[in-house]
Amino acid sequence: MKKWIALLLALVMVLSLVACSGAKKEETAETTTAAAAETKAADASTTAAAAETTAAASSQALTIAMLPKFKGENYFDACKVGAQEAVKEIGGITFLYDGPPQNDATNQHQVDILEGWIAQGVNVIILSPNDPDAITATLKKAQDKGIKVLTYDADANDGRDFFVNQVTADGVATGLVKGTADKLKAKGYGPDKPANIAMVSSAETDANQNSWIASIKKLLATSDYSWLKLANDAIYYPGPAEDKNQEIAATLVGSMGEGDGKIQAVIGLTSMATPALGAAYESAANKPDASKVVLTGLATPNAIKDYIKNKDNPMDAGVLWNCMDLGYLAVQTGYQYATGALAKDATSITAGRLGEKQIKDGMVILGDALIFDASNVDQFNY
Amino acid sequence: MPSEMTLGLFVVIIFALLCVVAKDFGSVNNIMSILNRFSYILIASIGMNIIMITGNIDVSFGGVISVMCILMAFIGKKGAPIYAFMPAAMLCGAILCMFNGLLITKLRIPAIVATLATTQIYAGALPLMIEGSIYDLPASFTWLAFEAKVFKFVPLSVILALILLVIALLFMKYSRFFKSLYAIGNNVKSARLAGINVDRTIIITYAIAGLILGVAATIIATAGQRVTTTMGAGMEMTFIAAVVVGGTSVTGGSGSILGTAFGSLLLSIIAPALYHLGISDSWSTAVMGAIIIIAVSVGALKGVRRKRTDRAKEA
Amino acid sequence: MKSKKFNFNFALGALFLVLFIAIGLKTPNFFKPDYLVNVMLRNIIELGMIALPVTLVVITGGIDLSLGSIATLSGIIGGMSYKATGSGILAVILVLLVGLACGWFNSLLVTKLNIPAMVTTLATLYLFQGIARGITQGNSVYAFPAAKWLGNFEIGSFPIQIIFYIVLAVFFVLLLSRTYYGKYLYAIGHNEIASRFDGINTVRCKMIAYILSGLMSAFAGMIMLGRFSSMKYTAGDGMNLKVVTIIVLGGTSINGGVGSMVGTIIATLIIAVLNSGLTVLNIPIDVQTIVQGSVLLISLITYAIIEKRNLSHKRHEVSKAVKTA
Amino acid sequence: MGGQKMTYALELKDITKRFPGVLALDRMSLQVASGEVHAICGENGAGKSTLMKVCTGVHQPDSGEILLNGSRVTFRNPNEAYRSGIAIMYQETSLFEQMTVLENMFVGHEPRKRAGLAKVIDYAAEREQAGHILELLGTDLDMDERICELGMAKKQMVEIAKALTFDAKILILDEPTASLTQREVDALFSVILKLKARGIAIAYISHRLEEIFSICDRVTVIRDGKYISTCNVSETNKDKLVADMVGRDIGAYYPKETIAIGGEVFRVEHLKQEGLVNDVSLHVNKGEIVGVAGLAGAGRTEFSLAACGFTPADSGRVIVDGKEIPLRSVTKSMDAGVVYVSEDRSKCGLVVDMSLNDNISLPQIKKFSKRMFVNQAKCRAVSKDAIKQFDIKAPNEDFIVANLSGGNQQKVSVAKGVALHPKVLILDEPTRGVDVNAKAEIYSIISGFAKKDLGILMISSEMPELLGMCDRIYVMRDGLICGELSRQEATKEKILKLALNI
Repeated sequence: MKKWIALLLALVMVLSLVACSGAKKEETAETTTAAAAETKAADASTTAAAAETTAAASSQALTIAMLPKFKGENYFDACKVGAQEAVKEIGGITFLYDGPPQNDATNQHQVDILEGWIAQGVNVIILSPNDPDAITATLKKAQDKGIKVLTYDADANDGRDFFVNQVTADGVATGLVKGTADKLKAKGYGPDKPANIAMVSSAETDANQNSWIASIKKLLATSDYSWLKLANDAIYYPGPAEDKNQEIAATLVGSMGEGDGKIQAVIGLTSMATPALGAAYESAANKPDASKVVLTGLATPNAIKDYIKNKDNPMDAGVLWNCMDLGYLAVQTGYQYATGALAKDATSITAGRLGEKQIKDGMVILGDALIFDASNVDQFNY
Repeated sequence: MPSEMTLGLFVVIIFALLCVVAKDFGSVNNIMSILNRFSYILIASIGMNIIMITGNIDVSFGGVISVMCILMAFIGKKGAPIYAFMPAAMLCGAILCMFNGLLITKLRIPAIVATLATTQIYAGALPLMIEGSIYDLPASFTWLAFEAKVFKFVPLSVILALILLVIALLFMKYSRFFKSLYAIGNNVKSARLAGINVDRTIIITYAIAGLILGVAATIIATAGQRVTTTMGAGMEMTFIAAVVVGGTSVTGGSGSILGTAFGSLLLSIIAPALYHLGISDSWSTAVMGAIIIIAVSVGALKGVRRKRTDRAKEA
Repeated sequence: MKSKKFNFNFALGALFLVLFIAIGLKTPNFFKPDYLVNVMLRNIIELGMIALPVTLVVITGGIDLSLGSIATLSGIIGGMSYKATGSGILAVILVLLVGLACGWFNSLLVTKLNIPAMVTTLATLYLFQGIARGITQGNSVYAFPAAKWLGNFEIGSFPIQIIFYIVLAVFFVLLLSRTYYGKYLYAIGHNEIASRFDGINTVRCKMIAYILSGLMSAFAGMIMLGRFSSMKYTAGDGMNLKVVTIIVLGGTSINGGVGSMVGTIIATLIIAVLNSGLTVLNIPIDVQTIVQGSVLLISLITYAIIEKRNLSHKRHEVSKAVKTA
Repeated sequence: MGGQKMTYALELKDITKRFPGVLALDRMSLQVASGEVHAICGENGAGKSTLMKVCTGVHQPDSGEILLNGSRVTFRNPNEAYRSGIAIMYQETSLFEQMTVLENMFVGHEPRKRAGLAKVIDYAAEREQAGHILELLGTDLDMDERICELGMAKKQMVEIAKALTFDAKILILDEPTASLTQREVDALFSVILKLKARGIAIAYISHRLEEIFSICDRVTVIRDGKYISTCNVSETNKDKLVADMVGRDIGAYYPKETIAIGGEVFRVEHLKQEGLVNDVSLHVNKGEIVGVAGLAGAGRTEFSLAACGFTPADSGRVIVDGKEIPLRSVTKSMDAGVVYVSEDRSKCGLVVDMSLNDNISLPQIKKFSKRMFVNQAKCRAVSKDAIKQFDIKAPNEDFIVANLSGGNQQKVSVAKGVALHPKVLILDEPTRGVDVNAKAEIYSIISGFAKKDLGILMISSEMPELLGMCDRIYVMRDGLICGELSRQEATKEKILKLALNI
């Protein structure tokens, strides 16, 4: 009896250790970018590196940890690729990457991960918070420990040194609204024939989506877009989960069409929602007349290129920035700031292949939104 | 069976009412998207139902679905047609669920705990295999959702579900095996006395459920051009709800596929109904939870009353 | 039985040490007191706290899967009420009341309607979470002073909630092992009918257990709210599994009747080591999920085998007894 | 059937079966020929049901052999027995509550027909068969009704019907009429005769003598698991049978001591519980041992459960020491000093997986606690001297009860009750499933209590112990007290006749 317990509980332990080592393999795989630059560091476990960095923060051996809103979605994956590119370019950096699962992208998960990183003393944390207020406490804690904190993609309300912003809220807003308006005009709508629009956001707490919505509403209030009606504040928050997005998209597409009671244009504000809209249209039972409705939104080109190229699909343009560059810029900024090459009050940064970038009160701006359609969608591969 | 029919009537009435109060609810598009959702809920619920009739349960359905979705995406990415990846998924489902069955019968681990554990393992293993999602899937993958329409507007998935429903009904009626499920659910001891190999039956039941689940997973996976590692997360509750609402007793031994069908329909209406009534989707979870509890309690109360009448009858 | 249990907890303790040292050697970081206190211990407190009363529930042969949702719902209601009224005391009272009500509701369905605990709490898990989601419309709710204090206040870099946990742990150890209520629970778990024949009010005993677990879940919810300074309706997801894992690993039989509070506490530490260890090794949280599930599964299997052995052991003894008779 | 020379359809040779603590069957033998109805009778617990369970593979005999038509067989499970043509109708129904009569009759062996590739259940055939059987039984059972909707009698009928669906060569009926109305009994008998005519061998277990005399050809009497006698019904009479059934000479091991009977301590008036207890009134005096005799299902246990508040009585009064105690409250009646020791140790009497100490202290552990904290020392003290007083064979008070022998377990469950210092002790089958020596000890313990001025109500199906121990004996039938006998006037025959209503 005693033997049994000892034996099988030992099994538990073995298993957990196996899990560790198993996972460590892929961890090293992630850091090979760093390892490649270093000599004989190929098998240096990240943790060892972490340990030594805590000893000498100022030395070349930096640990940069990146935390997306959630893992496993190609927008953030693309950012990660860019980040790794930068890591490789600079060299001598240990790069950690982890995040909540897509169906549970919560502040709580992020805090859990952060506390781990803080406690083992990484040098730089680059994150995209799920909740701009809730996260600040933890971020401040990190800063107190001398960790450089940057946000990317979405900002935190406090506790960060820099916000690497893909594009200003107004940039996104104009991109989306203008795009939509032009398409609608082309389909015969206009000041004389107003159109109802709806928007699909992510979770209610996402800072960037909310800031975009704000400036979109501002735009809609202006005279040139006043004919775009956000019918009874039709903004939906399915969160990042795939099935929820599909569900709401299907329902929305179902109520699209011509006429006052219907919706003429839907804008996806996340790289989950927009493809879901395209798919929903494809699978709709009797498709609303493509020449009367418009689908558009933020998305990675790959995710919606088929819909854009497909003539009968009313989704013929998407809006995005270059996510890879975003990741790249974030790491560059973090690195330069950590090594002191970049001052807190700098007004510009030379970020490797991206060249000179503006910094406005702690906000590094990547550039303008890029609008892609059938003509140029194939140029991008992310 | 009157109870299912009352449920059916109830659902139909609700449906009718919604069509009246909420314009657009009755629109072809809406009904079809409801039916599409209905189709996979129904298919999966049939699997859940046969398991619950034996007095067991499987909460790992969600995790298993996620696994199958990724598997299909893997195969489908290279342009493999549906008749290639669907069977693969079904096989995979059968194996995973069978494993649950083994844990439950051979090691006597309560079904819900065993499957809770396997859920975590399945759900956790996926993100290690692939970084999150498989996207940019070819048209051959999304064929079922995008192209396959009967009479240009009825999704094939719905037909698929209805066919499966009929098959299930036939088996429940005419197969000795499925009759024995009820016996097990009623009284394992007597079932053994009647010469039924209880353990084997339960394991097979789980395998069958997994097999059917593969079809449901196909419908879920092919809904878009991207498959993520969390496609099925949390869905099991919907299925359990559908079965319980359908009148299957949670302690096993009773219940009918037909009831489950109506239950699935009711559950697939909730979200769109809330939308069309202008109620926030946020309430859908609560509504579903409430529906389950009401359904279970009603069943339990019936049981209590029966006990009373029993004692009277013994007189 | 006693001696066996002792061996068992001993084995658990050994396992804890082995894991602790193994991980520590892999990464010196792990031994940093700051890490041990602020990550290893601090992060497990909520689970550990809930595991205490739920152990009682499991010993009666029941289970509570809704604890995560109870924690979230009560925390959220507390936060909202504070935002609305600005009264901290009211918030705290509400949190506990909600927990109490939820637990009471569970116990009602289980004891009065005789709905299997698994199903009841699976459904209420859904209901409570749904309500939390509905009333917040999916938004985060932010911490109120009392919660902040519980979650972050430190007595000389020693988090307050750990002290709370220690106090509660002692309380529950005594409750289960020293009071007649504890004995009753074991009796109910082994043989409810016989317990009733001994004049035990089985219904009331079970109800108390569920209500306690509701109450503790609410308290833990408050700590969580403070620690994360905000809470969303999904905050409690997967907690039930983690708690069940702790309890089962701690040697409490999922079929009721067998188990010890000390075991649960040691198991809590083991899970703490595993989680924080995997974090410090920079292993993605997905793996932690797997380990979570595997630990539960393997411990279940272990006990399944042990129980089989005990049974045969018993038969052997009986036949001996018969021969002597 | 029946080969060239005389072989029996079913023959048992020297079957021995032990259960923990008891010798259930002791070199038991039995022969049943095809086309005869063979009665097997004996007191409760004589081993009739065990014998039948051995025949149907539920239990495997420790020694001895079973012959079918002269050839030796062994059944590893009930299924094998079914397949070789032995069908049984159990005393306790083993039906599927949520399923219909039809489904219950055929579970596991539904008739099937080919339909294309698959073999499907042939409902037509099933219904036809079922129709025949129900017709044969002459009952008005609706085959589409769910079992849970049926009353006890009809459930019995279903059991019989179920047994008939196997085209059995040997049919065992275990107390088939226990809860049947006269009409149904007549129907059943006509069925039995039909079956008999078909050359089916029928083993008919019953202690209702009049039934035996009306339909059986031969009768075998068993007592304490031993074979006593077999004879043609035509050549015997009731008194002879009764004598055989109770025959044991009441050994000196009834340490009955004459004690001055004190005043009344326990009185029950007009206790009623729908369908189970129809108006029972009785009383017990200090130092008196009062027996309650009756057949299984006479409502004795039901009565005591209701009297102690375990099951809700509909009406009546319970008075202890002149104070009326409320019905339906276990704790109140316990506090008032009424203690019930259940007949079913493992299910209701003891928490077998817990230690002696726990079991003995459980009912009063609350009293041993200060502010909820248990005074372990007190508990141990109590259980220690209980072990001493009852001389329970256990190494220490932490020993797990399940590992004790049946006799010792029984002592524990009595000890547990006594530890409460009751005024009234209701012992339900205090010596069931206990071997002879243990019995003797328990008897001496009981008379020990009487000396301590306890009132003792002893429910028992064992005539000798009633006669040996009791000052007064009530006889119950159909939930009614149908007779009261003083120690002087009581005899086995009188009691049995009252109980059998002959």
